[in-house]
Amino acid sequence: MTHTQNSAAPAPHVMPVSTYLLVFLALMCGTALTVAAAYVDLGWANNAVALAIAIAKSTLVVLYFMHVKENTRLIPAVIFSGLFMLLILFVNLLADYGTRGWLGVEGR
Amino acid sequence: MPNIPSSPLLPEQASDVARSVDHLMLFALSGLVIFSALIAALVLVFMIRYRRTHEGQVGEDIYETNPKSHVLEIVWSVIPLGLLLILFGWGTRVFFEQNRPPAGAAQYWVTGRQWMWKIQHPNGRREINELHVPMGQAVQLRMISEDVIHDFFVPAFRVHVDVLPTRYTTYWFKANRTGEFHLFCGQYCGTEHSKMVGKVVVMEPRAYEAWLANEPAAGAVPAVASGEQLFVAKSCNTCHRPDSSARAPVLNGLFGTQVTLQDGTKVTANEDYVRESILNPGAKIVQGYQPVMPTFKGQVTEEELIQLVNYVKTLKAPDGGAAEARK
Amino acid sequence: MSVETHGASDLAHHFDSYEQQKESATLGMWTFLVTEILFFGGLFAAYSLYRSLYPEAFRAASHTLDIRLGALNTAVLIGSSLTMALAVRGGQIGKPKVTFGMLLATLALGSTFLGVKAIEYADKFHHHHVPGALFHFEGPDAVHAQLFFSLYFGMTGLHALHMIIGVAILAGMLRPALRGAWTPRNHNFLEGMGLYWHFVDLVWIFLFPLLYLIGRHH
Amino acid sequence: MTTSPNPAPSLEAPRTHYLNAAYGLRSWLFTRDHKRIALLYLVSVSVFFALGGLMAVLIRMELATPDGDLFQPDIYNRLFTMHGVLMIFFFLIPGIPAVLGNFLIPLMIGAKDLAFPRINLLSWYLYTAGGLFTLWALLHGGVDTGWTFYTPLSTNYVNTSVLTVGVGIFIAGFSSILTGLNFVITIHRMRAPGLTWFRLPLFVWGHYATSIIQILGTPVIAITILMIAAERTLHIGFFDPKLGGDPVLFQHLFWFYSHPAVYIMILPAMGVVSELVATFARKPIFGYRFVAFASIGIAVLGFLVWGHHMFVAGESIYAGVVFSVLSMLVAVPSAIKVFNWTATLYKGSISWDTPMLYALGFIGLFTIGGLTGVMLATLGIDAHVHDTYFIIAHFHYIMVGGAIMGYLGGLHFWWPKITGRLYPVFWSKLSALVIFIGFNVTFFPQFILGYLGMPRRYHSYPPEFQVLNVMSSAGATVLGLGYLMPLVYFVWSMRYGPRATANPWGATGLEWQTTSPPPVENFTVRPVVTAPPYTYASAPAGKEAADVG
Ligand code: HEA
Ligand code: HEA
Ligand code: HEC
Ligand code: CUA
Ligand SMILES: [Cu+2]
Repeated sequence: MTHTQNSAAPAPHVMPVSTYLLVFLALMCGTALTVAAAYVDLGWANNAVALAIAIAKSTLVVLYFMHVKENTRLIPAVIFSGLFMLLILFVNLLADYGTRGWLGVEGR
Repeated sequence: MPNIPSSPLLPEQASDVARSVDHLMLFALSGLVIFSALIAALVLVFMIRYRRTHEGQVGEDIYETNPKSHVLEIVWSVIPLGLLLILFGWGTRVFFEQNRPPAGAAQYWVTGRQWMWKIQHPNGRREINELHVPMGQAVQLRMISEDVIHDFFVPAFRVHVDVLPTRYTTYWFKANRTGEFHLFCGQYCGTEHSKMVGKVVVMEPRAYEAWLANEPAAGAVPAVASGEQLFVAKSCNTCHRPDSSARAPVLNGLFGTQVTLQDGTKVTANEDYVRESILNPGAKIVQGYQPVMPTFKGQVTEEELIQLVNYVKTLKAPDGGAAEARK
Repeated sequence: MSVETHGASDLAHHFDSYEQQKESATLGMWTFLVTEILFFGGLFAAYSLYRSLYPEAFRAASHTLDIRLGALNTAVLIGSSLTMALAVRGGQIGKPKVTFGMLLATLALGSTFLGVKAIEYADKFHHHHVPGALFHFEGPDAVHAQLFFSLYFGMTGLHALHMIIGVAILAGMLRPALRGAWTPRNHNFLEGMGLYWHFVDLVWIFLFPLLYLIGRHH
Repeated sequence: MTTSPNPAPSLEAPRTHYLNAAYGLRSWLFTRDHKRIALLYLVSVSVFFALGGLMAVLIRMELATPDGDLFQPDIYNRLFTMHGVLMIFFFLIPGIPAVLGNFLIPLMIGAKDLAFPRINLLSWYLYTAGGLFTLWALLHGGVDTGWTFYTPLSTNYVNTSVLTVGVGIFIAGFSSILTGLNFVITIHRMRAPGLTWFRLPLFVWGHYATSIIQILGTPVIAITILMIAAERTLHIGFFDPKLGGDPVLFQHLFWFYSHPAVYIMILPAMGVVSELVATFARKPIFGYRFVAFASIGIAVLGFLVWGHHMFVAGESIYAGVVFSVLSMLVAVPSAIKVFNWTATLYKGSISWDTPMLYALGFIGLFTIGGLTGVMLATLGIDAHVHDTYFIIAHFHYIMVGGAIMGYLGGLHFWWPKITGRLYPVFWSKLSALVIFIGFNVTFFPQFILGYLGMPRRYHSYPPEFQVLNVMSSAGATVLGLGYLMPLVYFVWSMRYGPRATANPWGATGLEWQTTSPPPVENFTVRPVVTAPPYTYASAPAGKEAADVG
């Protein structure tokens, strides 16, 4: 944690415009794909596919548009701590609502 | 007046479950006393023994120098953990005892509202803020609220259960002694929460029979039409007639069976299901039927619902087999 | 996050170096976005729960949404993310004109999104699909359909609120952008705004399939 | 933590320091100095404590008789609701972090300020705005939902100022988020050269863990409040059974924040106690890393246990089992801390200064409060004592007996640093004793009351509970007097107290390496750290008696 050099500015990593355009194209394709997949009957997998595409899209946004690919490892840690808490919220809610009625006693 | 607690430290024990809870509590309490005393004693002894005697004196870092330090830390992590898991296991066992009614429990109904308890006995007898029960009989309360969340709490039975406006919850006990016991509302429910109190009167079975036979004064408890009357009055029977032209499923023999819904999932036809079918018929549609049943939300009170649910429960399949009767 | 400037220098007095200042700003912004994840998370949790409890009602209610408008808005928002990224790039390489132009484009696309959203909302009002006293829904399970619309308005409304805030900030950034307020050495504010904008895009990437695309194959 | 002073900094009380660098209201209201902001917080937090305390006094007066003859039930319900809201959201959650943490974290890590000074000031304004909303609601009759705001009572059945208070809490929540955010970034990015993670004082570790909870938990209560507001005003249903919602979901979302929030209240106090124990035993904390990681462990595990507030609320019995066992696990890191503090005392060089007395009070009362928490996490026991006075006693033991003891201990410890003045020894020791006694007389009887079955939030109660209630009310009087004492002598000392030197306790820690009070920029020479914390063996020993009375 030494910060001695007072004036030296960090050279920003600059991604080429082409990278941004490629990511943009991929995101558009992803959108088209989700819409298309929604019209195909995949049973329970419809939800899974929609979510998987959304996750893939957001990964692209996070890595490229939001520069996480070039950041310190701390940033992903911060993001995952947030997602982890969200996961806890979902899983523990499921633990309640998913097991209601198992005992066969109403209200339990 | 309910009995004054026999000991200043324990409320009356009026069920076997209450005794289980007290034993569990005693175990936990001894743990608390032992550990608090241990820590208090150690702290005081060290404070006195290692009192600073002269300025400039510094403490001795025993952690780095003593290789056993880590062992010590492991020990005082693992021992509490072990004790905690024992407590957890025991507590869970007691909790199941508190929540799983035995087979053959008598069915009572409880309706909570701001700020009173309305109770209905298995034979239809109703009372307010009082619950008379026979001693030695397992009693199961099926509870619902008309407004906010309440909570049925009898300290002598050592159980709380919330009373929800959305679905039935269950409270059970088997009183093992006669007497009068406090009934409290254990969940804050608005202005008169502290007045939503009553009593549970445990009687000898004989005395209970006599009490039941003794009709209450007219008007003491507002009357509710019986389920059979309601079934006609709300014109359920126009569709759900065993001889109807099958616009709607026959309800005879329905209760307790598995119902197949439109999307293929199965649900058990229990009290909650019947209640929901009346209040919100569109939520679960029976396979092979159109969603034409109107909602009765706002048209029947919770107490009337109880009558209807009870009535649907009594509708037996004409010739035993539930399944055939419904096809 | 905002840059703590002190006097004429754009290195705040309590930082030792630009690097430290930049890292603090980035980490701060990300931490803020994590709180946003959990902020939306409460609604997502409610949504998932109710949808799993009342799938049929949710499907029926979702079918009243216009999938074309939803898809259009998704495309608009992704486009605005691209322009925003390019605006930040303009700051990185010290091209104020690029930054200005791209911010303007982002602003325009963001406003387009809000306009389309307004059309959709108006349509909901028209059809009495707004929860409340006037709510009306043809379908077997209107109560839980209403729950869907509560969540629809809650989630898209909160998202739109974020968009409005974002658009307002973008508008305020145009002049400084032209003046060249963001340099390769210090463009922390621009970068932070970019992160915010992409985050809002991310939320929509999830909202779109969750709200518009339920069981469309039926 | 020794510094290798390049040119040795002068530790004479400076001519200008952060207190006299500028004068006038403006210089305070627009300050960006973390030390001044901390003092702003100190004042506002104390106001809310006094208000909450006033309500507690009224509650205890009402409960001295069983009949409910002093107030109408409506008034009583508002009293305990506002008492809970003020004490939790406006006193204890901001309390230690925003006052002591704000003042000390930059000093302890050798920084000039927090990473975002303006956001720090913004936090205070948000907090104050939230507080004003709540006070405004109070003047318009307050709220009577209980601090837990359970639906559908809060959305459909009461017509008090739920919305105003909700907005107040919402705003104050953002203040809390921003404080936590500021701390995290500061601790990550602003540490002095040589100050590695394992050289941080445990106070900083405690606040780091607290900040994690503030950042990850608070947004969920914020959105939940918004949902309540939408449901109340616009009838957009989320939880209302009439609109198809499930009120139990509200409880889940509420406790997802509010259980971790109890650790927001206790972790900073634990950090304070770690500092006190090390300083007054003059030796390193036994098992520094264990204690540090225990803080993080508590913060993370704390997110997994919220369902223990809902064991009897219609939650599935199996979920109850899961939440019960997880709650047991969270007790383990707490136990580690208590044992490690105790072990630290062994072979220490222990002085009985006032802060240490408070720390001892903390250890004892927190242990009892925590162990009764473990009882509550035991399903079979909670089913009986849920929502009785046993709960009230449990959390007052932790929050009043634990957290406030820690807070007062910290104030007494750092007061010379904050103000540059010493307070009277005799009175301060007496206050610790009076508070300890008053506290136990107030809240111990409530454990018994609870097990006997006296429900909480009861404005009148069956007469057989009176004896214990009278004891509790009597104790509260003593407790209130005890709290008045520091108020008086702290204010007194600001003007008349003798001047303190830079390091009156002979403590390690960077905050003691600068003058009392510190200069505006905290350090005249940038400190460089070369050793772990609490290395007393090599520290300049010698303490000047903080002696006046
Ligand atoms: C600062 C506040 C604070 C803290 C730190 C805690 C800590 C804990 N709390 Fe508490 N709690 C509250 C504040 C707090 N609580 C409040 C405000 C409520 C009521 C809310 C309301 O309804 O209004 C409440 C309610 C509450 C309930 C719900 C009761 C009910 O409503 O039915 C439960 C149930 O499990 C519980 C459990 C615990 C546990 C297991 C801990 C643990 O973290 C405790 C861990 C500590 C120790 C275990 C002590 C130290 C250990 C030793 C000395 C070693 C020996 C140890 C062993 C052998 C195990 N708490
Ligand atoms: C940090 C939190 C905190 C603190 C510090 C306290 C402090 C106290 N509390 Fe509180 N309490 C809660 C949090 C807290 N409480 C919560 C969350 C609830 C639940 C609410 C609910 O159910 O919704 C509750 C509920 C609660 C009840 C139960 C009410 C009921 O269920 O019906 C009772 C009853 O005795 C009580 C008593 C007390 C007492 C006697 C104190 C004493 O420690 C207070 C002592 C302080 C003083 C007496 C003030 C000191 C005086 C001054 C500093 C000077 C003032 C001077 C000037 C104005 C110049 N509290
Ligand atoms: C207009 C005709 C109609 C009326 C009136 C009506 N129902 Fe129904 N009911 C139906 C139909 C059709 C179904 C099956 C489709 C469904 O599940 O909604 C049904 C389903 C049910 C079910 C679930 C049956 C099963 O097999 O699972 C119950 C229970 C029920 N009704 C009870 C009642 C009661 C009690 C009333 C009166 C208060 C009532 N119904 C009034 C038409 C009606
Ligand atoms: Cu009903 Cu409290
Ligand atoms: Cu808790």
